[in-house]
Amino acid sequence: MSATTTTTDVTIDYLLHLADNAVVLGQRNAEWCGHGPVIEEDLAMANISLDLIGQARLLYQQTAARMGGDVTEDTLAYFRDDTQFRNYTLLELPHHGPLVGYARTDRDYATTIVRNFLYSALMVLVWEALQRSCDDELAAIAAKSLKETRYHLRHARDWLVRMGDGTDESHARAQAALDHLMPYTQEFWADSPVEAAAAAFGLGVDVKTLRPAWDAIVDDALAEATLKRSAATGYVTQGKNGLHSEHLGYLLAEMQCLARAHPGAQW
Amino acid sequence: MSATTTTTDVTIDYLLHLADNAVVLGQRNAEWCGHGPVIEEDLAMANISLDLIGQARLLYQQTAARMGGDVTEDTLAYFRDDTQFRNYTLLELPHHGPLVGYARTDRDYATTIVRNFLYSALMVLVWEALQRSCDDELAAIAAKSLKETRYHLRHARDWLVRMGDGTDESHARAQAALDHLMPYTQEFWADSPVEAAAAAFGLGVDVKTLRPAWDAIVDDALAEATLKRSAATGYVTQGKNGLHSEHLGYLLAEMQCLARAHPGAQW
Amino acid sequence: EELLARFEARIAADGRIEPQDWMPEAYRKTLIRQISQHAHSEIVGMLPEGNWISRAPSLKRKAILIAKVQDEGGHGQYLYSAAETLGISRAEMLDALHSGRAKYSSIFNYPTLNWADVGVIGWLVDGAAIMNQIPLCRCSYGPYARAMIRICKEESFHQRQGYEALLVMMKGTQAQRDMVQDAVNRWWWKCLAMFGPPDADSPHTAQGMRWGIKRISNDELRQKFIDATVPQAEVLGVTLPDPDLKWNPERGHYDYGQIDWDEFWQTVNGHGPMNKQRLATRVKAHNDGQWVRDAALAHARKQQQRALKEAA
Amino acid sequence: EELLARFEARIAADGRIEPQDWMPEAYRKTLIRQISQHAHSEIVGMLPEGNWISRAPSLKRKAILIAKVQDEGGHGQYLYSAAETLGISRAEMLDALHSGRAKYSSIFNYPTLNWADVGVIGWLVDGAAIMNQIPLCRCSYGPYARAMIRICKEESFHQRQGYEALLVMMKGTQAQRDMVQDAVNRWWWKCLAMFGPPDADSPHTAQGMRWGIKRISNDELRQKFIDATVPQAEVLGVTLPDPDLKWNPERGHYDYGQIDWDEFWQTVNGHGPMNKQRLATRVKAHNDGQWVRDAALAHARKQQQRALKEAA
Repeated sequence: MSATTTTTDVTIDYLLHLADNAVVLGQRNAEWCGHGPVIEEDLAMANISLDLIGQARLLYQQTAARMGGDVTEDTLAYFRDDTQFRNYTLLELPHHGPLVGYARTDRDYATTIVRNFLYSALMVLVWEALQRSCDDELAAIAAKSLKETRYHLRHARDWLVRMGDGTDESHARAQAALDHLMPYTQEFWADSPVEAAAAAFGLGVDVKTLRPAWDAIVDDALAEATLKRSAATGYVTQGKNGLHSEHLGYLLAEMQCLARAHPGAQW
Repeated sequence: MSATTTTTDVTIDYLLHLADNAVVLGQRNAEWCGHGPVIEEDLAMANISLDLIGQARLLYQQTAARMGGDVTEDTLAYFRDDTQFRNYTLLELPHHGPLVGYARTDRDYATTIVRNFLYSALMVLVWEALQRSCDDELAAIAAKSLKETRYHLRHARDWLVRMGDGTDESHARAQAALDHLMPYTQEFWADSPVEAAAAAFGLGVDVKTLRPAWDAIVDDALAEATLKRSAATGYVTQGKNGLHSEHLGYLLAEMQCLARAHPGAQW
Repeated sequence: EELLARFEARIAADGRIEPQDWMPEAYRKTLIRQISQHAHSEIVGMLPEGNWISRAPSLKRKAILIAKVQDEGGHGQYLYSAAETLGISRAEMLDALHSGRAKYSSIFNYPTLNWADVGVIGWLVDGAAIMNQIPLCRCSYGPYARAMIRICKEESFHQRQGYEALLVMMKGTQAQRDMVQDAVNRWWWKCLAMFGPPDADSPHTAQGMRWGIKRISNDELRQKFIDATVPQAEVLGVTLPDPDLKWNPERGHYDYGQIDWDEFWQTVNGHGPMNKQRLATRVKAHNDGQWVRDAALAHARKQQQRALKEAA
Repeated sequence: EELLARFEARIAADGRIEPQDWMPEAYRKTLIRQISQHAHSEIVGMLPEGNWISRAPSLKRKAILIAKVQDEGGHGQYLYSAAETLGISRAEMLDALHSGRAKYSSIFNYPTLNWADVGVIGWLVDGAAIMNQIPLCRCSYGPYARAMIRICKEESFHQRQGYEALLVMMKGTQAQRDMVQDAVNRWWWKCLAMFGPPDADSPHTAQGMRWGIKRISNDELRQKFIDATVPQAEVLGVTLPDPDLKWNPERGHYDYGQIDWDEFWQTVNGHGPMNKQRLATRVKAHNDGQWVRDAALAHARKQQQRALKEAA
């Protein structure tokens, strides 16, 4: 963070972090459309994805307004490279266990549910706090997003409990997904100059202060799901600071291919 | 084929068909690199892929030379859309059974082997005939490619026999792959104005005349593999005429993403 | 006999049959076949458009497309519920789909090859579906009629959205216009075939008409669709790929060319470009999801047992 | 005793030990560990670069990359063969890898995040590997020494290709230059750590030296690598991300900053960014390939039985 960084720069970077989270997870969840385990879950994933894309649009629109020039929600989503994305690494992972970027395997619904649970448990707290942001537009987006995210959390939590306290297979799959994904939650609490600056002037929230509340949500759900809380240790990912996994490049290649093949076109 | 079509146009379209076949199958086979069933097969697939990419380069270079202007092997491979590709549909399919374009599942080596067998059985005949093309450059590429393709055919045939005459599981997988892919071979013999025109003036080969020889290669191998020849019936795909499956768009999105993100860059 | 007479009288008076009412077995079977086939079509129909969600070229279009595909899933859901009122379970219907005994609309056995396909499916495929479905809003079986009212309303919305997306593309670059024309070329004839074989060859029509399940013939609906669509194509600026298409002032309708019924029957009979892929994808989703459904059931049972224990 | 004396004399005279020769059990074990670890590194090392094959930005670079990754697989193959001469099977070695008992070079536990990573891996990672490996061409164990001669030749070729690819990118657009600098920033320190812990903390060095398996210490090799690389970086026009890096005329070497050994050990001990992903991918490939290997075995057995029957 250089001395010349203005609050506008921080606001832009902070909004991008929130928007990139929403668009990347929205993109992932929508992959289930037509492939879900039961129609109701196709609908639920579509719904969650729609909410997230909607959040991303509002946040990118705010960002674009502050950047000025020709920037639009779509230039931000479609014409930035992976190193410019500021989403949590957790959200870009494919719907399966740990494999390299160009491996191929079946999608696993337990991975999807556990990720949505871990992330929405954080975001209900983040949006709640951001309702009090000094930025009125962000506060308004937070209020709207909070309602949606409460539903996402309830949906994921209900399934986490069903899986954990369901069959032996579902328990094992949920536990494996938790073991795989929990280390990525370390990134939530990791230092980020943008988050620190945004919290400092009342735009953002100091995520570290939310940790006890997040722990309580997680522990409570895991207890009900009869799952063991996996260690969140080891490598701390840095997606929110622009250092991603091998997966984001593929996700964006697909997401952006058509828009980039027709630069400047209106849709 | 309009009356104004010149032999240069036909030559360009015919070379593109051959080149697109090679690049698309080369791209698919290389996906096994690091994921093969045994190191020797990683090496074999890499080798086949290298030969195919090499063939594609020579063919695209010839095409580019005849098109003139700024056209290069790379603009042809990286800056054409899927509807402009003229490869057989068979070659763009992912390494698994019949699923829609955005399904995800494990790669299946039986699909890979059966495809390589069906295609290289055709191409040894095509290259052999094209050694007598009236186009000296194409005849030279054919002579080189024939040697490589004989190896590809031997490799695929050996594995087809091992799988068919191996375990119950491998037999079932090979048969399923054959049942899945055989209908796509109808496209080999389907009408194509470009192929007809190319054959007419001695540039290309009338693929239909190769069918008995192809049948003999296939029947002989299937007999040794104790596999049942699946029916080649139903829908006749039209990739060579530019009408593809849902899979090519994804293949090209990945293959072209980096080149298209940096138009005009040299690598 | 008296029951049958009362049933027929109610139909003749344009009254509604409700689940608790007596109905002839053949009526019940016909409805189950038709409603479940319609439900399957909605579910399978999620796949061709779902293919473009990840690549939608703007966030607005991505959101519209997700919402649309979601609506299709929702339609499938109500239609399965409507069929369940006739005494069949969703599991039985899905089993019939997955084993190939039940059909779904053959239009979904074609691939979606460029982004404009999404708009063209909205405009033409949904347009044709609405033509087929509007008369069903007055169908004699109450739950089906009510489901169709809701579905038709949403489908009309999708149709307008599809058409609007195409208008924007046609005002865009040459590449965008080419995509639209390419999509129209591929889908036009297939949409005409959606109304089913010519009346002369259509086996189910007569009985369906008598029972108030079907109310307008295939050929009439097809003509209505063409008459409504040609002016829309003109506004859009696309060419419908039929050289024989022209206004016939004597008939007061557009004349049109020969539909390739061989291609239609080949696809209906399982040999279209995507029949295997569509069905195998649904079967895979169902099989891959078995453990998830099992988990929900097992958990519900555990919950119930715990509640019983506490109550005891 | 006499055998040991003869063995030690041969080593002292810089002679070669061959598979049929007597050798101390500890020497055999050390070699098996080192050669199989080296083989595993080649195989796992296919994954980071393999990640870019499908997206290589020109057909020429795609071909070069496929050939390179193929060479790595080939190196793995000869090294497994060299280790097999010491009385261990490939299956045992793979099992040790897949169960986490055997290690592979920790450098492959980092992701490849942009196309320039491919060039930088060639230039820096292969460059560091060659520094480590050239002394092994004179290693006391014959089959390993001969494998290393071939491998070093190919690795040098890869290193030049990687450097050449970076030169082209640095002469290109600003975006290309940024990619190269980003890749250098991410890989530089990790490459310095490839030479292993400082000599003071390195447990295997002394014995390895005495047995003619290791011939130059970690710190000497690291210094040699830095001294060779700094001028190459200058020609390329990239900044090596070490503010303390500068020529020390008294030492006749470049001074350099502190390596983050905590990060190194964390990754070695399984907690790098890609440890799980790399290993799980290899395990999956092996497990998914079981039926293929089984088929080959079953077919070979059938062939053999048929041959025996015919002979009888």
